[in-house]
Amino acid sequence: MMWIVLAVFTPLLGVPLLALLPRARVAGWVNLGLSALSLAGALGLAAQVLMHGTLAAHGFRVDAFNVYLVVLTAFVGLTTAVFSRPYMHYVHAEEKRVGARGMRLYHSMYQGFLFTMLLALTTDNLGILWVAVEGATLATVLLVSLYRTPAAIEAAWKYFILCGVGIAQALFGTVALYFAAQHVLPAGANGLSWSTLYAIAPQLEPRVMVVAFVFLLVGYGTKVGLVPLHSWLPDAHSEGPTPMSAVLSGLLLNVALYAVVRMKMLTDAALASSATPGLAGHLLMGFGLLTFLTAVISLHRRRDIKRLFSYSSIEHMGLMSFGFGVGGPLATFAALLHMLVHALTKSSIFVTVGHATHIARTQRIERIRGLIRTQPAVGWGLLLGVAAIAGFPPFGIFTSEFLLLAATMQAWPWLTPLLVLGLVVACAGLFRSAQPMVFGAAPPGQYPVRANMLPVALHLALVLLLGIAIPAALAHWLDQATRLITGSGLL
Amino acid sequence: MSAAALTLPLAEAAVLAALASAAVSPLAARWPRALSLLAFPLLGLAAVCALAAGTLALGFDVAQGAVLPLGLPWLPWQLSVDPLAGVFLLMLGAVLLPVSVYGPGYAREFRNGRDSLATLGVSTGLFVAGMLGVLLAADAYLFMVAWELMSLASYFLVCFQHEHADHRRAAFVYLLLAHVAGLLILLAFGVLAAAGGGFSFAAMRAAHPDALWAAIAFALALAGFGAKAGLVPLHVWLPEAHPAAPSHISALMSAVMLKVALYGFLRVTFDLLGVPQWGYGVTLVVVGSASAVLGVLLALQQSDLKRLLAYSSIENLGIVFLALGLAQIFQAAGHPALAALALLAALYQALNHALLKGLLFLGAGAVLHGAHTRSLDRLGGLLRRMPRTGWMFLIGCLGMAAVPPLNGFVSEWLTFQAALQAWRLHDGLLRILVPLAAAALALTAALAATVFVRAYGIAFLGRARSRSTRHAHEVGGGMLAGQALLVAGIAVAALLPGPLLGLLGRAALQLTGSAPAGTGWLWLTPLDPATSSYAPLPILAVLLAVGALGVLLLRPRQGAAVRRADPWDCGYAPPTPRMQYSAAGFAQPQRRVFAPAYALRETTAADRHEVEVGDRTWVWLYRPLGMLADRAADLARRAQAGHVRRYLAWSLITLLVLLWIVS
Amino acid sequence: MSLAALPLLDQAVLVLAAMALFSAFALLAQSRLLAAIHVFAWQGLLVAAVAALMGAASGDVNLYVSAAITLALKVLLIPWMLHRLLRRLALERQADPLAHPALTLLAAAAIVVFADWVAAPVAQFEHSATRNVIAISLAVVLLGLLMMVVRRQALAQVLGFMAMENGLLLAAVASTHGMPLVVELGVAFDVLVAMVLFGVFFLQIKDSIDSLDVDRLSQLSASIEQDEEPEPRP
Amino acid sequence: MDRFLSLAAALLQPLLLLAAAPLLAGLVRRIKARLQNRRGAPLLTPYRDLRKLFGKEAVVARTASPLFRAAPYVVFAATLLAAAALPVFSTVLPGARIADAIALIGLLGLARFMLVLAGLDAGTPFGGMGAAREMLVTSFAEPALLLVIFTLAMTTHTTNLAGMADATLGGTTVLRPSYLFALAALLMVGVAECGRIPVDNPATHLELTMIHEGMLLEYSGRHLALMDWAAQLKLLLFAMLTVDLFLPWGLATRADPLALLLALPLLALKLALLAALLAVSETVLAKMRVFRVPGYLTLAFLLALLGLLSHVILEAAL
Repeated sequence: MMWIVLAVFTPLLGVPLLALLPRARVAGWVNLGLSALSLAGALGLAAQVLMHGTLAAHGFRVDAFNVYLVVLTAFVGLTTAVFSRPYMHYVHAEEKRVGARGMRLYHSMYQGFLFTMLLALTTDNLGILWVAVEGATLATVLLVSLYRTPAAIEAAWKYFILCGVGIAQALFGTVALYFAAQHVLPAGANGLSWSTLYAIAPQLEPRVMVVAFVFLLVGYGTKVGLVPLHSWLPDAHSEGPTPMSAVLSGLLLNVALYAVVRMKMLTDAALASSATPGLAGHLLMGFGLLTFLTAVISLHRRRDIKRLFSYSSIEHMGLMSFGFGVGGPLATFAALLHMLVHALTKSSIFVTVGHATHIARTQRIERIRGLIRTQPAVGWGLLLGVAAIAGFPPFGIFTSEFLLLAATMQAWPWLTPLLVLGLVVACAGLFRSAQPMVFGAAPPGQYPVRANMLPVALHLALVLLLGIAIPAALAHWLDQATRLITGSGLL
Repeated sequence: MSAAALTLPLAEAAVLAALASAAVSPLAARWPRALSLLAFPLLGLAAVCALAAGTLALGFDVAQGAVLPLGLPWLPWQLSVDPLAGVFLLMLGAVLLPVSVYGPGYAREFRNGRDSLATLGVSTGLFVAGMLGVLLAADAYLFMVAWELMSLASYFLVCFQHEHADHRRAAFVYLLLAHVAGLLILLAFGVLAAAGGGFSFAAMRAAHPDALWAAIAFALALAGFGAKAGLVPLHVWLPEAHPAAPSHISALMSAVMLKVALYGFLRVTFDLLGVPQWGYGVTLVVVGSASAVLGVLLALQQSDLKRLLAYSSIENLGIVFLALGLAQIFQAAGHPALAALALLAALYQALNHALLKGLLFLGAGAVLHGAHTRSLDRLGGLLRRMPRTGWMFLIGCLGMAAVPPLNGFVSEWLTFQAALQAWRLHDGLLRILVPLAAAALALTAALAATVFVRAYGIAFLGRARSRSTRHAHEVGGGMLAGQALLVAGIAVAALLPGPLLGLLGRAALQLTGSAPAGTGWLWLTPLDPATSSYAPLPILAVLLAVGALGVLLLRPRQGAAVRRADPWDCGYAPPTPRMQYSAAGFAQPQRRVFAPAYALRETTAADRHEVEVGDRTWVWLYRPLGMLADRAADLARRAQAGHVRRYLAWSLITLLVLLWIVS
Repeated sequence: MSLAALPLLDQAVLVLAAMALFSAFALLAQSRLLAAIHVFAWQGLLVAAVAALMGAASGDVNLYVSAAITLALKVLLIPWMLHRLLRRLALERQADPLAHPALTLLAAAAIVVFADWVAAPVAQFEHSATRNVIAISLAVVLLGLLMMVVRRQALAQVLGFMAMENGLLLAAVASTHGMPLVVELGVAFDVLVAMVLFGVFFLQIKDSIDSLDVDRLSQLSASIEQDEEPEPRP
Repeated sequence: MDRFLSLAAALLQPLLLLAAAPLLAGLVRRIKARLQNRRGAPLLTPYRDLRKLFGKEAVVARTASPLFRAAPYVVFAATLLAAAALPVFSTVLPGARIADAIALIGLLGLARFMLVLAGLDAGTPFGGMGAAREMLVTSFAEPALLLVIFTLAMTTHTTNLAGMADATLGGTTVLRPSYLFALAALLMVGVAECGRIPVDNPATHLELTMIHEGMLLEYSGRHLALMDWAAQLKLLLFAMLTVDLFLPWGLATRADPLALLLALPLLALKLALLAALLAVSETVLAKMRVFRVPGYLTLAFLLALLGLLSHVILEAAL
């Protein structure tokens, strides 16, 4: 329990603390320290779960499915904090784009965001989950408009409105779920506790569950960035400060997807005996495929580097949704693994992109040139990151895509050509933009910046490791999670 | 323990050595000599290990396997080595060793350039490790990892000198097609795994997918490996990428990487897929002939030495696949002996191409090093300025032109012998098709001779066409030694085909269940002496004897009665280098005759006539695809119009539609 | 069962729900912002009343709480804040006429039918008399969304958003006698914060594009991203 | 006795051809002269020319590389070796095993390769011109020749020349359409390969029309002698090829002296006939312009292909 408190509520503590802390320079360090504490808590939690299995108490539930996401969230939170300290200092002190108040807001909301993420992951109560996800929007929306440029404000507004609407729909779904539960549960039982619901899921009324799932899917799907609900995502990523983009891509999308999958588990159980048992899966697959294909096409002819990579995030979210939709142990395992590696890779890419934009002093792709000459570390970071995200081994994303393709080949062989086509188009789109940025002669007047590539190296090393050999403990977790979701494991 | 037991350990040692070479290369950033003192020697070590492992695997006909504690929890990486892998280990080692000798000298000129030596070393090491990994992999997952590692590393090598725009473009095209190939192969494995219920090759071998899925797997494998092997129409990356890479890398890519693709294809089609189909054979024959003819026709028109070599690689791989098609046909028709013969022809052709093309690319590198240009129209008369390189290059050209007593002729001869057994087939279509393929092969051979006469004559003979060429100098000892090693290899392959074929026969035995007879050390009689026989050693002996006799008899009576004079100028002004036949002029007649095969653009100005010979596949296939992608991108962008209300509308519509669907 | 057979309280609930639905229409059609805010307040009041009545009917304390929260938030606090914003932005006289009023209302009617059709299976195994309120609440939610689609005024969009919230509340109240308290509080808190943030944004948007017309917030459209430069950052 | 005789004969064959080569060239020239109502040079002129050239000093262009001087020996040796593959009066001699048709074509290829390189070596326009044209000719002629061989190989199931002749002699004489096509193709190819009218004119003195002579333009003395001799040998070789493949009758299938003795005059007769045929054709035909040569050669290639196909379609099916 204490681990949970340490992991989840340390950031909450940080919110007022950093809001009041005047010195931006110190705030950076405090931010880092708090994230580190939270990570420590998450690791302790992980160890506990590894030893004693699922832990459910006081309205929290930590099982194999969310424990590795908790660790991931805390980890990415920390590394991004490491990156954001010098980055935001540069923005604050050199570029003068953010004032002291802005910095306070930024650091405080950064912790607030982490808190909502961790809360959403660990809570057992679907209502709280909803509150937390909505809270995440509220925490980040002001950060998106941190720079106060018209573009930033516009992006933030769209983000706010669209996610608000989506989340409202999710609430309706939650209500419907509660409604269905009330007819099965005895009075007084907590009809929003996921554990309870999962226990009685088979008895839930299918017709209600279907409607509920649709609302939940559209609602949380908006936050996942499923096409056609994705429109907010590129704007929010491209206009906010880069560390925000990193955590948005790396964490928020994952958590939203996590919510969707939890709901899918309930729906599947409820519909098992109905006329359309696989409905939830099929919806998810359809959304996933549509998202994936739209995103890969959108990767072409981009002008803004951050938009480019936000579309790549959409693409991968589509792949994961597709994987969860396909169902079955192999596909689910692949999707779970993909959540992990994508978060790591994408956040590392955004870190690199942050440095790159500082080197070139613009986000316009055609003005970023010859990074590998100006600052080899950044250039290679970007190149390797892109190679990893495009699915080249020995990076981990290849592993998950390999498994996903294999699973699809077994379950829906005729969909594999679409996936492959998409992957090729994606690779083309990414490299046709990334290669000119990395290679070639550097334009005159482009100088290296003080960059901390530690997070990038760390993330890419982890992704590499996952591509070469998955540690036994992690494999065990993922397998447990697979069992949890599909009922059967691989190991 | 017996020598045979060492096979797999040796192969693993080779991989480790390659990885070690990659690991030490970063030192070169601080200490440039690290490359020549550590990285390349380690590569040489890897080559020796590979050679030894390959020889053992073939010699003792071993089949060993091992499981690594890596990979997925339920799918650990599996290694194995068998005669088939042995053949390609042999090739890899035979080319890698010279390259590792040649490399330091060639890399020296990058030392004070801006391109990082560390990158070169690391990528080379990983590249080699990837190729070795592909050869040793015994499960689809490790295979794919190694395969893509190979592609990625070679991509870095292609855009090593990335300040040239065309190198960047080449690298992009290469990477893209490599990715396409990789995914297609992945799908092929997916099909096999779905049938066999496992990703280990053993499981796939055991399972037999039904006809439709088998055909799909075959098509996917052909497209995937074919793209990497440079089969038409997926060959476009090859002539771009090979010239862009540093020459010793070009040698590796052209001589070894294409063979690794060939290995993969053999592994999937002949080993894993099992049941042979004459339909597969026909496909292979057609694709192979097309690649051979188109490749040689385009090679004939190139004015860039390395591009020319690259196109000739396409031609050679085409011939190899043609022979594979014959093997598949004979196997399906129930003539395992003939299948083995055709397969041997293919393997031998591959081996020869590896040695010859390795030598030629190293030679081209030497030319680039000595004369600082690759363009035939700026070269000339190098034989007198770079004699050693020149004579070795001549050997390479003779081999490529497939004239006896060189090795190129042996494999061509074997292919013809296999094709001429078509009369044993019963199916009418095949009986016509196979001779037609032989005809295409004959045409290819003749044109190939033209290609290399042209290349050698223009580059090494005649008079220098530019200042830089006039001041060309012979390259250093290491680079010469590298080429010399390959020449030695070529000599063995040319003069002792019997024993070599005996070794390769093990692989043929593994795949076709039959090994050809009569591969004595002197006489090569693959079928039976009455049918056909070939003996390179006597031929060479007689040639030398007659030549020597002639020199002896005709030794001038008094002193050296050879007078030097100006060449004949028909009584007008003495000829200048510019009056020599140009590369474009030499190939002009063929350009006329085979015009349909080219995308020609001729421009005649007042004083000069310029010709651009393009590849039609670009015009017909790739440009449209690119435009299609951009169209789609614009369409997708229009959906992202930027009005928040429209986005909200999307949300509403989605919700309603879904509700409607489920209700 | 027939309407007449229902207890008076339930009948009253149905009447109020119907009025809530009507208020949603009114909100959709009302072009003057000031009036729209008032309508919104009334809608909140109706929802609160429904909650209270059902509390009376079922004797569920929970419902009184949510009624109180709604009253405080939706009837008093938020309308008041909107008022202040309106004054600060000098938008009292501002009108935001619909492009195609007839069409919009037609669509709204269609949506109500659709909502009923969707909610029918959900409702039919609920045995309390107020089951059809679910359909109403769904309609209110969708109408709120529709309003956000058709209104160009940022402030009007916020009203739509809040109307959706009302619909949700109505649904929660009618179908499940309110959510657990902690959730109710959490939702209320979120809504409040959201409202504050909206206020902040109005000011930011106002001084960035000097209007609250969301259609002018379209410079991020990808077509621009394609061709021209975004203007340099300050 | 028998063994010794046959061994001697095996060694004799190529030497005999070598000796006879200039004679054939002279014969053709002579007959041509007669057809043009000239008296013409005596039959033995080619021998005298060779002797004269061997005696002269060799002049080598300043621009030429060592390859230039090595080439004549390689060309000569390769052509001779190719000729050695031909059965002259018997099919059962030892060394018949090296009589592989494809190897023969390969050796001719080697000779041509060096010849063309030598042509390019001096770096003069005419050498290049000759080289380019030669390669154009061969890039059609060689495949056509191969196809001819294939046609016979498919019929006789061997690529060994002696074996082919044996098969033709052994079997009952049948009229094969494929053979007709093949023969026609072989003749056309032979004319082209040996640089005779209408493709090339061995007697020309105008550089611009030269193909073979163009490449030899820089040669003199013993080098030229070797090249010329090799060329004459090549002409004889093609004649022999025609004889061995299509009218081998008279060729001894056993190694007994009588048969061998009988074979020789028959062979001489056949060769003389071919020479006459060539002479006539050269008199009645005019040399065609170079860019019409591809058409001519494509026709040859087509004929050869037709031969192969008609074999597959009409004969093998039986």
